[in-house]
Amino acid sequence: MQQIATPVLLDMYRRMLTIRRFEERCNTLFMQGRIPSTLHLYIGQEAVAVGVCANLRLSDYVLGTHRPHGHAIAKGVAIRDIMAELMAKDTGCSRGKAGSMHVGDIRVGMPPAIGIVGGNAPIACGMALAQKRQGRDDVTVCFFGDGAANEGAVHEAMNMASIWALPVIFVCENNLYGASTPYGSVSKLENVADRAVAYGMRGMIADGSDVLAVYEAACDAVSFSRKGNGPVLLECKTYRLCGHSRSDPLTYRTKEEEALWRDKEPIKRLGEWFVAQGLKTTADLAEIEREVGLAIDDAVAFADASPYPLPEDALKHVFYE
Amino acid sequence: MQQIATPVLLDMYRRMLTIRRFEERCNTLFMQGRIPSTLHLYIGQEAVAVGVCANLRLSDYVLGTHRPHGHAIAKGVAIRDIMAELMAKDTGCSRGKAGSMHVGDIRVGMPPAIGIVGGNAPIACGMALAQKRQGRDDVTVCFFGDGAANEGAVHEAMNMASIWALPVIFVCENNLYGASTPYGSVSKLENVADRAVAYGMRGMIADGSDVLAVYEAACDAVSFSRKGNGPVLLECKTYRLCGHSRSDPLTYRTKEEEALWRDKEPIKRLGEWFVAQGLKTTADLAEIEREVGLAIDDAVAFADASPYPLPEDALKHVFYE
Amino acid sequence: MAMLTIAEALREGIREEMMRDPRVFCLGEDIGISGGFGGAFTVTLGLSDQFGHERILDTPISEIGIAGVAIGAAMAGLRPIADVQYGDFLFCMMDQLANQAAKMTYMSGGTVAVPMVMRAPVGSTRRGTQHAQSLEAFFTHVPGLKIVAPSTAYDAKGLLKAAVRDDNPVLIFEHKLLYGSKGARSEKGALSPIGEVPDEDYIVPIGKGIIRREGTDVTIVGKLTTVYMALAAAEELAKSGISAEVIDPRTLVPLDKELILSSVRKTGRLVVVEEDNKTGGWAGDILATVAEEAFFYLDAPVKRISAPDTPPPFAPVMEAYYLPSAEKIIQTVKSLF
Amino acid sequence: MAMLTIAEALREGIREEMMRDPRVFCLGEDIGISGGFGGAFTVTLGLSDQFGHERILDTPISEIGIAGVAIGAAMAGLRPIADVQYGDFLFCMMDQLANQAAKMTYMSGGTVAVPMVMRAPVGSTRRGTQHAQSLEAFFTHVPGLKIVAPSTAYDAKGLLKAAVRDDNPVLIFEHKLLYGSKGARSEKGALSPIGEVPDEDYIVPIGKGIIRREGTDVTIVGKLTTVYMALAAAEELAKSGISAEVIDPRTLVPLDKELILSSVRKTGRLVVVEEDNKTGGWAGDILATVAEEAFFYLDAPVKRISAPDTPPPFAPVMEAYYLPSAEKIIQTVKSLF
Ligand SMILES: Cc1ncc(C[n+]2csc(CCOP(=O)(O)OP(=O)(O)O)c2C)c(N)n1
Ligand SMILES: Cc1ncc(C[n+]2csc(CCOP(=O)(O)OP(=O)(O)O)c2C)c(N)n1
Ligand SMILES: [Mg+2]
Ligand SMILES: [Mg+2]
Repeated sequence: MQQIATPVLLDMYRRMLTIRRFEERCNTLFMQGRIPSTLHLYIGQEAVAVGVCANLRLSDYVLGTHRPHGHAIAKGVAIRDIMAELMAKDTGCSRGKAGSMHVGDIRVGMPPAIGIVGGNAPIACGMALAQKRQGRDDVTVCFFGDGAANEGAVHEAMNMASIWALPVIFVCENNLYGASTPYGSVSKLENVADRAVAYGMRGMIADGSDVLAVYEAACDAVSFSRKGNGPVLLECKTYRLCGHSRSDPLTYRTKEEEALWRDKEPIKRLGEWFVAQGLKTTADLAEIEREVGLAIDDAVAFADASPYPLPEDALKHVFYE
Repeated sequence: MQQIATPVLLDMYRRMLTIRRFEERCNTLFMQGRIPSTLHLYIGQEAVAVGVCANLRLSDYVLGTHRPHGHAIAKGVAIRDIMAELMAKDTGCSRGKAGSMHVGDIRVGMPPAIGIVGGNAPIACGMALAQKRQGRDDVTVCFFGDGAANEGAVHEAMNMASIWALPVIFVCENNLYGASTPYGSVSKLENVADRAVAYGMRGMIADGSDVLAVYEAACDAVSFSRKGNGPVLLECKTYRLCGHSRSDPLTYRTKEEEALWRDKEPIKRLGEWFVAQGLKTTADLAEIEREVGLAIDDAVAFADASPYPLPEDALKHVFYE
Repeated sequence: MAMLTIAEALREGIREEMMRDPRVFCLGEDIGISGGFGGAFTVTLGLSDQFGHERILDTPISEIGIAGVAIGAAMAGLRPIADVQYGDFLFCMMDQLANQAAKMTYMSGGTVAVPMVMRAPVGSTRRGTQHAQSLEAFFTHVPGLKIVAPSTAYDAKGLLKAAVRDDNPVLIFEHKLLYGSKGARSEKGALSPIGEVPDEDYIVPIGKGIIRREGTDVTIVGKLTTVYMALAAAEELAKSGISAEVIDPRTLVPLDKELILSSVRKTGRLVVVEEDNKTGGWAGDILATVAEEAFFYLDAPVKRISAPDTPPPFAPVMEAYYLPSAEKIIQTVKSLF
Repeated sequence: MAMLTIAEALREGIREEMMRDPRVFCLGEDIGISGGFGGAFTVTLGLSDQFGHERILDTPISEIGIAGVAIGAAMAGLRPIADVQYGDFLFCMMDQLANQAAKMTYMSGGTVAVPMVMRAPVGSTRRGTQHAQSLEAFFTHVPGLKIVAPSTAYDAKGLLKAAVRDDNPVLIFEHKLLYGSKGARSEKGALSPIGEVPDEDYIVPIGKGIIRREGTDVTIVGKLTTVYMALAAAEELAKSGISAEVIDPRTLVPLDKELILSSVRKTGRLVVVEEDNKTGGWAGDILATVAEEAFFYLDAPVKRISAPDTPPPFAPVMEAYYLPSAEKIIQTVKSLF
């Protein structure tokens, strides 16, 4: 662990916290009716997006899912732009056209997230194919869930990535449930990563509650792919400490299970480690907390002050011009 | 090998020969313009359908592919009805509505074969689910190719069969090519059967040129599934000793490779084994040959004598009545 | 008689069919998990308690598989009711529905039946491009499928029961804003088409439309939510002395064409309203049929009110612009006089 | 000027675009295997010899993957030309095309381009239900896709080149009977639309239709093979003193609506001919548009000649009944006078 540079560690802490506080605020705004539609929150899984994306460059790509706020913030999409999108404003990262499930910003290497479960995997292969053909040593990260693993699209994509040795890192966020459905009831394998062998692909497993573990595994996977060795399937064991969407009563999970995972949740864990290692004091952490809070206030203020699109803007951007 | 009863052995020989001679005749009729459209012949692969189906009952199901004549004949669809269908007659097994790629006869447990590569696999799961729910100890066999293995539909189906322990035997006919595309260029696995582990499913491999080997493997697989142990993926290594469809010049394969497989082709092989074992003489085999020829003459005569559908019959059978 | 929402009416319909016929079962994602949602819109809530997890079968997230299993099970003697969480995901199973389910009977020369039901929620409810589409037109164009689209609780239950008893694949398009789902799963902007539903067994025959309001000057055809918009518009138009007849076909395939044609022969004017995209939509097809078959009765151009040719936008202000409304209907109708 | 078949014209178009722009590449099943077919209908035959197997990329049989790879590659700066062996398999990749490719630009607020081409052969050629469908209507109904359907060698090359240079997803529907594929891959009953194709670079602009024959009494709109049927019918009708104008829109989305409307304003009669199923077909949509927008110019009902609502049958005798023909056009046109 010590080999991770302190600024990187700090940045990961700050980003995880940003995701957490951002989403908590989203939830409040949603309850207040200021965010329309539905929300899939990432609370509890922050270490995955952050630990993976800390290994990426601007020219690397990230493909997000229906639960993409964490992916977007980790890849560097501005929280102002995300918040404005959620609040359906013209300054949103999709100009109010797409909402929560499709946040992204191609300028930082994240196209609109895909709301069709598993639908991003073949697209990731295409982006990676382009990276390879263009002679860039860039990679594409495709996030997907334990539930998505059973989609045909994911199968076709993994096989293609493997036979063509594409620089794709398939990051499976195994949070034990697809909506209300337990992973164990829809797969006979203990690990999603065990499917890698079916494609002659490298498979890896990381503790998704430990951002350092994710970082290290992703570091390995990314550099493996960057060097032209082909794709990797990296499974991160994680848990969503929130409902699947909107006001999910969470009655399909036990309180014990939740408590177990709450105990090892990634942000507190890294904070405690900082203190234990003597890298930061609790006061330092409180200062980060304050800064993050300000940034989120700023994002909300920005979104609030932004205009709505015009009704007839609906007609724009059907085609690229 | 000795434990396979002689009548079963003889029946398999006769069926393989029937498929072979039937298709040779089809090819001639196609060249003469008496069979419209296109044909995917099964020549060389006879041992697979026959070795597998010799283990089935009437109430078991078989799902065929775009190359289904062998599956149909092995499962017991009348060659008269198949020939009439190929010749677009009203007496055809689909009443002239569907042609070569969709032959079948639900009365003998084979619904219309599916021309969409891999598209039959999820349907097989549904049929097997029904068998299981109805308390029958029947099984469903789903034939598919090495090429089809890379379809998303097959992935979804195998996972479902496995988690629900459905009585499906997925029989992969690995004939080394999907149309002109070599298996090795579209998969990094030596064996399609190696994918079974990705579903926690039992995988098996058999020599698809040896009907006795196929029979034994299938016997094992079928009884395993019949007993409620769930699905099996059985890969049969085989070769198509003919073009992919119509007049395929076969310029994407080497003559050496073809010769190699021609040497071990299943019908001659079983015939020679009969003689070597003293079970049959060459004269006996010639008699079977003659009988098969007569049956095929009869099928052609039947088809020839049959009427075409009326033009407006096109409107019938869109819905079930 | 009970007063039920559409979600409840569907649930009761499923329950009764499952009690009546042991071959009937449900499958889909998150439909039966204990403590779960009962499907994306609560339609199957509680049914697994009554029927168990074999007959309310939770599936992996595998749309091709769901459709294929429904098809195969139907072919082999069961009567599946499959569920897709959002109609938009039908595209994932399009091959199974359009190439397999729809053509199986034909390919078998009439010998194989595929008595399956696929339920799909449609409609734009602020979820943006991939969770808001209306899929009807894609499927009315596939011969071999029957398509129904209930707009009332009575019809929802009656059509569902008819669909389960039909020997062919039937797609039920349900509108998210019409479910009347309660509690956590209720939808913003939802209508509340709570209605009387008989306690005794009944079906609404597939293929029979209904006149929701009689009128003499213009025929307005709607489906799902746009039936309600049409009724509101008709109410308003009556104040201006325009008598609008409102037709709800209920079944899209086979269409009760005669009901529409005879109405137009009487009124001389036709407006079709739907929330789907204009080009290639269902509305256009009704226009074409009327312009072909009742041309000489028409006093004015036939008109459709549809969404423009864009994906469904997310922002409510753009979504409102995109969707039809009573206001738009009124304007269009008035332009015909 | 060279005399080329459509298959050859497409091949030359691809070759020229690949030579002009290193970002262009092809992908699909069996398109480049040495000694193979050059795609199901020989369009890419020989191209892998010239450009190598990286730029003529043979794929596994994975339609979702093919579409997704094309989309992603396009988003990241390449210009893929993807191929599906039979249009019918588009259903397998429908989600990628309808939910992803078509909506990506919109979902990105106009910042992401998807400059991809998908080529799909359509049409009934005695292969039965799953290899014979016309898929155009399913895709004209998806906002965000451009759709072209060339009926001559000149247009095929020109539209293909325009499609490759377009920054949006373009579907090219090619008709199996029009390819003019030679040798082993030729089709029974094929037309031979061999035509002059310039040697120098040109494009046919997407969105521009063409009048194939001028006339004054009736407008006949066709696409792909039905353009030829319409021309044959017009020839015949002329003998009976009926002057038919034949329009080939060439692009289905965006449609050259004005060309059709102005023709109908002149002739007062419209017949649209296609080989797709009637209900929900493309023909109906043209009828609707004309009945909406040129109603007062019409002297007779608008008419469509389509296939009946059945899957494409296999037996030639039923297939002939199913398909449109010059004869059917003549009859329909005459019924309008
Ligand atoms: C193709 C498709 N099927 C179903 C859904 C509905 N849906 C949205 S999220 C979800 C669960 C996804 O589970 P998983 O992949 O494990 O991701 P998680 O939500 O746990 O992050 C489902 C079923 C969808 N969006 N797309
Ligand atoms: C979904 C789909 N994609 C492509 C095709 C075209 N096609 C027909 S057969 C074939 C090759 C199939 O290869 P394989 O599965 O190995 O079976 P084989 O032909 O070798 O028996 C292809 C690509 C198809 N029918 N369906
Ligand atoms: Mg999950
Ligand atoms: Mg093969």
